[in-house]
Order: sequence, then structure tokens, then C-alpha cells
Amino acid sequence: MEIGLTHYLVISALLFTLGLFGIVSRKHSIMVLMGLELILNAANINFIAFAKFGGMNIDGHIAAIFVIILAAAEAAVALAILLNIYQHFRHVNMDEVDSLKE
Amino acid sequence: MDLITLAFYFFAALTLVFGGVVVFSKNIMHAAFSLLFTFFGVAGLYVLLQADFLAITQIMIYIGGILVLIIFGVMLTTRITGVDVKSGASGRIQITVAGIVSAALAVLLIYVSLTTVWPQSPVAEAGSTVTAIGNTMLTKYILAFEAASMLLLIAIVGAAFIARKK
Amino acid sequence: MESTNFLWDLFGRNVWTVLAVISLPLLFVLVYALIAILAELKISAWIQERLGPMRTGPWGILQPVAEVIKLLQKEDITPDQSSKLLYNLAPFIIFTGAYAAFAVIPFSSAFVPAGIDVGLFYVFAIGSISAMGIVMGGWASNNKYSLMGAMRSISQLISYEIPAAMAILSVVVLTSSMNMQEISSMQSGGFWNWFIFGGPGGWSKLWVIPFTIGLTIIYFIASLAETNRVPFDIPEGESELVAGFHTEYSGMKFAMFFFAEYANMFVVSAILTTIFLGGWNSPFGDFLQGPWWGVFWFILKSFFIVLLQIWIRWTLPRFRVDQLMHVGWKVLLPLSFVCFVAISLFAMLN
Amino acid sequence: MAKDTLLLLSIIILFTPLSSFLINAFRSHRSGRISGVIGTSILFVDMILAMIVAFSKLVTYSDVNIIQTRFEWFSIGSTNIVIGFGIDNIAAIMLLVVTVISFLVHLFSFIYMEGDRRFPKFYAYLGLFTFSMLGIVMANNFLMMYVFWELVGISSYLLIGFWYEKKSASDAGKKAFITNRIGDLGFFAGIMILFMTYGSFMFDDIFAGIASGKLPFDNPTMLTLAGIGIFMGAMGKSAQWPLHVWLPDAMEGPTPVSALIHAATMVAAGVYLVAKVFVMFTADALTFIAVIGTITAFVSATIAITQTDFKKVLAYSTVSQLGFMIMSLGTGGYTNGFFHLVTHAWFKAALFLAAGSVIHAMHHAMHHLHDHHSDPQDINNMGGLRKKMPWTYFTFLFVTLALSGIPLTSGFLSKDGILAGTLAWANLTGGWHWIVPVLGFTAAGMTAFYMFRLTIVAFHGESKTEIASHTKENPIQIVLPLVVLSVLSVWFFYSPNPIDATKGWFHKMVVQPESAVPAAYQWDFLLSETHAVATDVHAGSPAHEAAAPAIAESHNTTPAAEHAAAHTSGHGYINKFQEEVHHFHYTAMLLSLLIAGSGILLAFLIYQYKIVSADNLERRFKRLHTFSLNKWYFDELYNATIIALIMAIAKGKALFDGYIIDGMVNLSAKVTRIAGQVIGVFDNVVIDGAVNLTANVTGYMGAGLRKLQTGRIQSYVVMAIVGLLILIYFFY
Repeated sequence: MEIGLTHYLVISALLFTLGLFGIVSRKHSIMVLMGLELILNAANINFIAFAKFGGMNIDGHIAAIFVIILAAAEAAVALAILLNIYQHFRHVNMDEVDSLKE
Repeated sequence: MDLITLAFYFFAALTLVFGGVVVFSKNIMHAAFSLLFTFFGVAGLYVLLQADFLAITQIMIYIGGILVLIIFGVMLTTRITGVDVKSGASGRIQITVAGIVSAALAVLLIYVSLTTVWPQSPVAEAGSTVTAIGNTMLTKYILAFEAASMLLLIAIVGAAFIARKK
Repeated sequence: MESTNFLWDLFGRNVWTVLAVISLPLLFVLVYALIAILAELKISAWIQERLGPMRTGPWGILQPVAEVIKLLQKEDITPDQSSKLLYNLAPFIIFTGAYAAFAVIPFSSAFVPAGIDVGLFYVFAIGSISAMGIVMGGWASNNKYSLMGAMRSISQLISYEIPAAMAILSVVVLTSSMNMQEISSMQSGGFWNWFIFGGPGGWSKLWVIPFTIGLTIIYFIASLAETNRVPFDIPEGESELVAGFHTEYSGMKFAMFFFAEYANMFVVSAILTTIFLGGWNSPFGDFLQGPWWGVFWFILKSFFIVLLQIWIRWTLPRFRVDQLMHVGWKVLLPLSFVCFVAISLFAMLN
Repeated sequence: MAKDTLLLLSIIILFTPLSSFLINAFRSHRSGRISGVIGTSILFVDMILAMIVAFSKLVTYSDVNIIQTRFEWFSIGSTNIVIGFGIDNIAAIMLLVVTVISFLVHLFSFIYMEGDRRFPKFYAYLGLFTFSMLGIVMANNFLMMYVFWELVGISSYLLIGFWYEKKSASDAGKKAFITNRIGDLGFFAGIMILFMTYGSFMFDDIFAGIASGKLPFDNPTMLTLAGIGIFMGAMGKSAQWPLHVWLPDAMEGPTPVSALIHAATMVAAGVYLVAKVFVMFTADALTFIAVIGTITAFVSATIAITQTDFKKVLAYSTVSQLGFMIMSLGTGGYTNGFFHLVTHAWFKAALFLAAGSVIHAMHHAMHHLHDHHSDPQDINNMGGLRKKMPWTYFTFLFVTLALSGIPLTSGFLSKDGILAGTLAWANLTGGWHWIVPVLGFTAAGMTAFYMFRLTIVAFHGESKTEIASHTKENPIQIVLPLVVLSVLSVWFFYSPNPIDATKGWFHKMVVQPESAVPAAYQWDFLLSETHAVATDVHAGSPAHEAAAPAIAESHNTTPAAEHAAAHTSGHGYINKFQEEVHHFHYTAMLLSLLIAGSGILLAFLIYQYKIVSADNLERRFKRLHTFSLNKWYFDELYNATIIALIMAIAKGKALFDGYIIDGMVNLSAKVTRIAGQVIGVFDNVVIDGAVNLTANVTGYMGAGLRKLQTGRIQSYVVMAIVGLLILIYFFY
């Protein structure tokens, strides 16, 4: 079978659900962040796949680039925030970060 | 089965298997390093999709940037006393729920992917995308491009401000 | 730029040809590494006014071979509490990163393993895989020196990547291409057309010569840092961190690191050669110009840079960490920006 | 000096003492001496400015009736409240009197109050008082007049009760204030009658209204009542019988205060007020004023005879002299009444400051002897001070002569004029009115008697106590004001002729204004000939306004009046009264000299040469003596009548309040409580039940739904995905 659009879509779907599972099932914030990256990658695969097969052409690439830019910015800010959270709580478990100030 | 198909399955497997490792690993460092391979696999898929610029961008930013950041984050926010650094799984109920929901979503998405009739267009000619991306970026998407540059600048300044020691 | 690879023309595209293309640089690297090790030993000896290895072979020229055999024979120790998988994986990752860069290096006008349009960008991106390998090995060793060495290495790599990127980008601005083969062919016609001297062009290029020379120096310094060579060898500074991220490695895996380091040295030298020193072009116009002579010139120039690196290693002392960061962020980065802006202006006005 | 400049300077003069008050009030916890320097120097500046303004008015603008300004303050509905200020001749003279005496008192107090722990506060109060008094002087409307009237009252209250640790002092302050309030009630009522009728507080508007023939409630009696009401204010301030009781008690305040406020300025405010609004008094009102003045003069003179407290004697003497002034105004002797105010201000201030000097010296001596029980103010503790304090003695003696009405003094000029005026008035009106000059002359004689009694007992002979023999003269800051003030009591300052002041500058400057009251309700002899003719011919016509030159601003009064008088009678007199006064001038002079001389002689016979025994006299007129000594039992009378009545009413009201009102309140409370209990049960069971039911239902629902709101992003993600699944399931 010729490798076509659906192949990529299926891979993207699986990667997306893996990312979703990572986000939902982990307490560690960085694990959640990793799950998020997986989801973004899944989305990007879709963009590129549609760029090639679905006629999105170069616009798909551009969209993917912006996704990557956003991912970079998000990772930088998120990790800075996590550092701060760690300084306060000595851990970064999402469900235990429950007070706004000391 | 030609080389391209083989490569596709190789990269798909690389992506999904290590994606699974990322998600299911009990060791957060293992998860982080598995992410390297996942990203690499995705980059490979991009190459197969004739998005060479995107593939290299993927390697450069995801591996050289985000992944490094994540590993730094792990190291700075976890007491690394030994090599087994727990990735902090939630309670069993939560994992079960997450599994069920994710599986349901996966089934649904795959079902949708397979059954929908996607608008297909003739496969684009292979060739360099760099020029095209550059031209489009600086004409059609110039505003978004500038906004993204501002966003990055602000993110850098903000991250540096937030993270510095009080 | 379709196919600048003579092997494709000779044998057509099949699995065997691909394998040959893939392994050719490996062969080269093996030979090169032996020579480079010997050079390192000998040059250090001469600089320190001693003879160096003399016993293995005439003037000790077989000493690198002996070293390799020694390393292969050594017991391969894996620390008990280490993360086994990652520990074993790290050297390969690093070597992969170093070796992957060879894919786009144009040895000759007729040979480049993969002539892709974004070659420079690719080289640059692939360097980060080495970084991942370093941190992987450092962490998996479960040794605080290793970990600290790895973290220092990463921060150093990130810091010096930016000046290096600015240098490369300046050339990209001048050439409007990231294809290394194209960049090389642009510099044909004598050393005066090399990008260290502003590339091909009329007399107006005199304005940018100071900046291009400056960028060459900046790139060279940054490349020293990226390969963790003296004076930027803090990640493996033996007086502080024993041996940095590869403290725990021994035997064959240590050899891999060693190998990767020398490969990296060659990669950065090759890039420098390609983008600033005319690549496979003869410095004297049509004199000794051609596909085969190109290989000669290219290897000669790259080797010259490698020797320069070795020379510096035995001449300069090591930086402190804060000095390192200072130089990277407060000296090289602004200077490279200045040069980049100047060159961009020039390119825009031309 | 332009008129605008003059008005501007006046405003500065008005507010300069206020700055002294503010500065000293805010540094009341700091060192004292600086406050004294600040207050005194500010008053010095003020005095210089006042002199400039006064001379400018009296010399440059002597023919201008009043230089004034008016502006709208605020408006209530369609009624605009207009106020303003202005300087006429009497105001200019009062400016001089007030600022000069105030400055001298400031200077005097520098030594007298030295060491007092509320020294800065004292100067602050003095500043406030001076400000208020200047406000009264400059006011050209009833509203401002009333406001500053009360301000003067409050600063007087503060100064009388300055040593409030002493119960008598704080009581005296309250008494002064409350008694004044009674008079002010009449004042306010009078103002309101006028305001309701004429819709303005401005003197000009009101006088013009009266002159145009418009009467309050169309009733001449109401005009008389308004006049009497306003005069009641003057009665309070100027301590007229029967509201005179506060002034002697006010001597509890520091002596410089007594000199400034209770001798020279504030108590003169009543007289000033009467003079200022003189043109609106009807004949009946004037008679009332004259009678009150006469009674005051006589009654207080009798009391002064027996008092032994140095300051009390002076206080009653002040009351008596104020009675003279009021009497003079009441009998139509406008100029002489005001003249007496001015001359009296100088020498009474001098008397009080001399008293202060004596008391200060006595205090020092007591301090020296470690005596803390004797009364430094009792004249029986003094004696022989003539040799100890020569400066004080001679100045005191001179001003005593002035007060007694001996020729070559200013007192003689003014008092003689007053007595001549009473004779003329009695002659012109006749009947029982003759009692006024009779009592006036008697009081004048008694004045001479008690003043010399005071002088002889306190200063002549040998020292009666140890304390008196240890006194010594005070420093220059105390003596200088005495000398200045007594020099100002020489006749020369007012008229070159030592026995007749009518040709002096004062009588030229202070001319009796034309009455605004319609001729029917005014003594005919007080109306000028032109006015009388005008009213005869065009009664009730607008000619009134034109014929009342005193009313219109910057109208040339003096020459006009003179011109008119010259035309009609040819005698140079404004009206018949002036002429009559002139006829009685020498009679009155001889009579008063005779009476004053005999008073002095009697005093010398009794107290200096002891030819007539004081004790014998006292025994023989035991009842009269006791009556006088106890001040005619006025305080007791008030206690027994007014205060007792008020207390009885209050008690009745308290009973009413306690039984009937409280009972009703308690009853309604009880009823409400019972109703409340019933409603409470209903509330608890039915309403609360319903509310609780709603609340519980909501609560349980909330508790159930709350579980969804975990605060964990992950569960939200799960829910979002579940929602997405459901949506896709239904719509795909």
C-alpha cells in the first residue's frame, strides 16, 4: 500500500493520544510538559502531511514553524515557572501545588 | 516495499515506540531521553514528507533547545541522588481513567482518519522548501512572523526574569 | 544542485551505493583520527621540547594504532549504580552526532554524501545531538563529576552556538544559500574570492573584509568551545572534574568518545574551510583546480585548522567558568552581532 | 492713598493678628519667649498699618462718609447674602484704639505673663481677640458684625478662663459667655427682624429702607423693638444693667486681658455698635437706652465705693463709665458718647495696666517672702506704694484725675460733654427724664470719690503689710505702656481748648449722623432743620433718601450738613439738641467740677486725713454698705429667681420625662417585644425552614458538583476530552 495521508494521520493520532495519556496520568510537571510536546508534534505531523497531500502546501509548513516557535517559548516560560515553584515547594508535583502564597 | 516505505515504517515505529517510552517510563530521565528519539523520528517523517527545512528545524529546536531545557528542568527541579528518578505516576484510578479516555480518543481519531474522505490534491513536486518558506514568511505571514519574534523576545525576557534568584 | 556525488553517477542509486556513500567518510575519519592523534602527541612533545612517542614504529608513527589496540583490549567497566542502557548508549549517540555532520561536507566538487539545500543548517542542528549524548553519558554515569561536566558542557555549547550561528548566517546572507556545495563553488578563482576576504565581488567588498575576518576568528573561537578544546575544556578539566562527563568510561566506549572528539574537530574545521576558506577550491585560481585536487585542498585546509587547534591546546591555559561565560555572552556575541549587521547592510546595499 | 489701597490695607490689618494666632497656636508647646516676640512684633506692624489707614481716612478722606466694599457671599434661593467691610471715621478711630492698646498690652504681657506655662497660648488668644475686634470695627453689615461679635465672645471666654485650673476663673468664663449669649439673643432677634423686612444685612440697605419709610411689619413699635434687640447685644457686651454681672467676675483673667478686653476694647464694642447703628433708633428706643445707661452708671458706681479688690473697683468703674457712654448715646449725645469711649479706653487701659503693675509687684514680693496665702489684689494689703513704685503711682494718679473728670484731662472733656447732653435732653423732653442727669451727676461724683479712695488706700500712707513694703518698680516693658497711655489722656490730643472739645478735631470728625427714622418716630430736636422741613413738606416722598446723607456711600456728609445748617439756622449747629448742649455747657461744667471736687475732698477727708471715720460711716450706714458690698445682691437675685425658676422647670420636665415619656417608651417596648417573640417563632419555623431547605438543597448540589471542580488541570483535560468525545459521537 502506498504511503499516503491516512498513514500519517494515524501516526499523528496515536502520538496525540500518547501525549494525552502522559498529560493526564502524571503528577510530575515536567512529565506533563513532555506529554504536551508529544501532542504538539502530533499536530505538526498533521500539518506537514496535509501540506504534502492535502494541498496546504507551504502554508502547512508555516503553521508548523509557528507551532514550533510557540513550543519553544512555552517550554522556556514553563520551565522558568517550574524553577520558581520548586524553590517554594521543593517539588513540582502538579496536584500538590495548591497554595498561592506562603 | 521500497526504501521509502521502509523508512516510513522505521521512523513511525521510532516515533511511537519511544513516544510510548516517554509516557510509560517510570524514570523521568529515561522519558526525557526517549523524547530525543521521538523527536528524531518525527524529523524523519518530515523528511519523508519532503519538508527538509522543517525536519532540521525540528532537530535544532526540539532536540537542541526544548529537550535540553527539559533535561535542565529535570535536573534543577528534582533531587537527583540516584539514577532512578521517579516520573511521578498518579493514582491507579487516574491512570485507568486516563487510559480509557486516551484509548477511546485514539480509536475515535483513527476511525475518523480512516473513514473521512480527505480533500486530496496532486502530490507536490519534490524540491527545496527553504526558498518558498522564506518568501511566504516575509510576504503573506509577515505580521505573524514579527509577532512571533516579539513573542520569543518577551518569552526570553520573562523566563529570565521569573527564573532568576530572588 | 542535483547530485554532486560521483558515486551516484558511477553506480546508480541502489542499496550498495548508498552503503558505500555512507561508509566512505567513516573510512576517512578512521584514518584521519589516527593521524590527528599522532599529530597531537608529536606536536605536544615538540612544544614541550621533548621527542614524544619514538618506540612504536619509525619515530613512533604507529603509536596511535597501539593506543587503539590498547583501548580495545581494556576491560569495559560499567558502574554498578549507573543507568545501564543510557550509559552504553551515550558514546554512540555522540559519535552519531559527530558522524552525521559528514553527510553534507563537500570534500570535492564531485563528491558530497548528501547535497541538500539546507546543509549548513543541518550541520548546525545535528551538533545538538552530540550535546544530548554528552548529557546522557554524564547523567547515566551516576557520578557527580560526570554530571557537572555534562551540565557545563551543555551550557558552554549553547552559549557558543550563537556566535557560531551568527558567523554562519553572515555567510548565508552573502551567498543567499545554505547549500555547502554552492557556497564552495562560489568561492572559486583564487583566495581573494574566499569569504574570509568578503567573497567574490568588486572593490566595494573592501568594506566588509574586516568583518568577515572578524567573523572567521569568532567562528574559530566558538568552534574551539563547541568541541570542548582548550582553552574551553572546562567540562573535562582534569584538575576540577577528573575527566568531565566521560570520567567513568573506559575501554571501547572511551575510545568512542575520543573518536567523536577528533571527528568533531574535523567537522568544525571542515565547515570553517567551506564557508570561509574556499572549500575545495585552489587558492591560486585555476592552478591545481579540479575534482580530485579539490579533495587535496579541502583536506589540507581542514587539517591546517585541526593543527591550529592542537597548537592552541598546548599553548593557552584554561578559562575559568565565569570567564568562559563572560567571553561567550559579553564579547563574542555582541561582536558577532555587529559583524552580522554590518554584513547584512552591505548585502542589502549591493 | 487710593481707596482701593486703603481697603486692601484694611484687610491686611484685619488678618495680620490672625496670623499671630495661627503661628502661636501651632507652636503652643514650644518655648514661650519667642511667641511673645512674634505676637508683639506682628501687632507692632499691625499698629503701624492701622495708623496709616486711620490717618489716611481721617485726613485725606475726612469728607467721605465711609469707604467700603460689598460683595456677594452666597445665595439662598433668590436671596443674595451680601457682606463687605468698610472704614468710616469712627472705625478709623477705633482701629487706632484697638491696635495701639493691643500692642501695648502685648508688650506689657511680655513681662507680666513671663514664666506662665501657657505663654504661647496666651499670645495666640490675644491675636485671636484682636482679629475679632478688628472684624467688628470694619464690619459694615450685621452678619459680619454678629460673626465677629461671637468670635470676640469666644476669645474673651478663653482669656477669662485662661487660668482654668482655678474654679473661679473657669466659672467666670462661663458666666461671661452665658450672660453675653442672653444679650446676643436680642441682638439676633433684632437682626432677623431687620433682615426679614429689608432683605439685607448691609447697614446701608437697612438704613435706606428705614429712611424710605418702610417699617418692619408696618409697625413703628417693631422698629423700636428691633433697635432694642440690637441694643441688647450691646447690653451684653458692654455690661449694661441688668447684664453687667459678668464683668467684675471677668477680672479673674490675667490683668493685661482686663485692660485690653474688659476696659478698653471689647466692652466698648457695645457702645461702638450703638454708635454705628445710631441712625435707626427711634425716640422710644433711645429713651430706653438712656435709662439703661443711667441705671448702669449709677448702680455700679455705688457698688464700686465699697469694694476692696483693686481690680473689682476698676471693673465697676468700667461698668459705670460704659453706662455713661450708653446714657450719652441714648440722650442723643452721639459725639460725646463715642468721645468718652475713646478717652476712657486710654485711661482705663492705663488704670488696669497700672493695677497689673501693682499686682505684679505684689506677686513678686509675695514670692520673695514665700507668702502664698495673702491676696495680692486686696487694697487693704497695700499702702505706701507711692514711694516704692513712683512711675506707676504718677501715671495712675494722672489717669485717675482723667477718670474723675478734672480739667486738663481728656476725661473732663468727654464727661463734661455727656453731662451737658443729659441736661439738654432732660430740658428738651422734660418730665421724669430729669432723673437721668441727676443720677448722672451723682455717679460722676461717686466716681471721683471711689477712685481717690482707691488711690489713697493703695498708694498713700504707710505700708499696711510686709508684702507692700517689699514691692519695687517694674521694668520698662510694663512702665512704658503706662506712660504712653497716660500721655494719651492729656486734653491736648483732642482739642486745643482744655475746657471745650466741640472745636477740636474729634468733634469735626465724629459728626452726629442724620437719623434715618421717619420724623414722626424721632425726637424733633435730633433732626436737622433741612430734614425737618423736608419731612414737613414732602412727607413720605423719595426726598427722604436724598435728605439722609449719612446713608449714601461717599456722600459728602459733613460739609453738606454744615451747609444745610448754616442755611437754615445760621448758628453752625446741626440740630436743636447741639444748640441746647452748647447752652448747658458751662452749667454742666461747673456742676460736675463741683461734684467731682467734693467727691475727691470727701475721699481725702475719710481716707487720707481720717477726719471722718470710715468705720463710723460704715456702721451708721450698715444696711447701705452691706447692700453695696454685696453688689446689690444681683447674683443672689438671679440665683433666686431666674436660675431657680429654670431649675424648677427642669425638674418638672425631668419628672415628666421619667414617668410619662419613659413609661410610654417602656410600654411600647414591651408590646414590641411580645410581638417580636411571636414573629420570631414564625420566623424560625416557617421562614427559616424554607430558607434552610433552599440552602440545604443548594448545598448538597454544590457538594456533589464540587467534586468535579478538583483544581487539577489533568481532570479538566479528561473532562474536556470526554466532552469532545460525546460531541463527536453525536454530531459525526
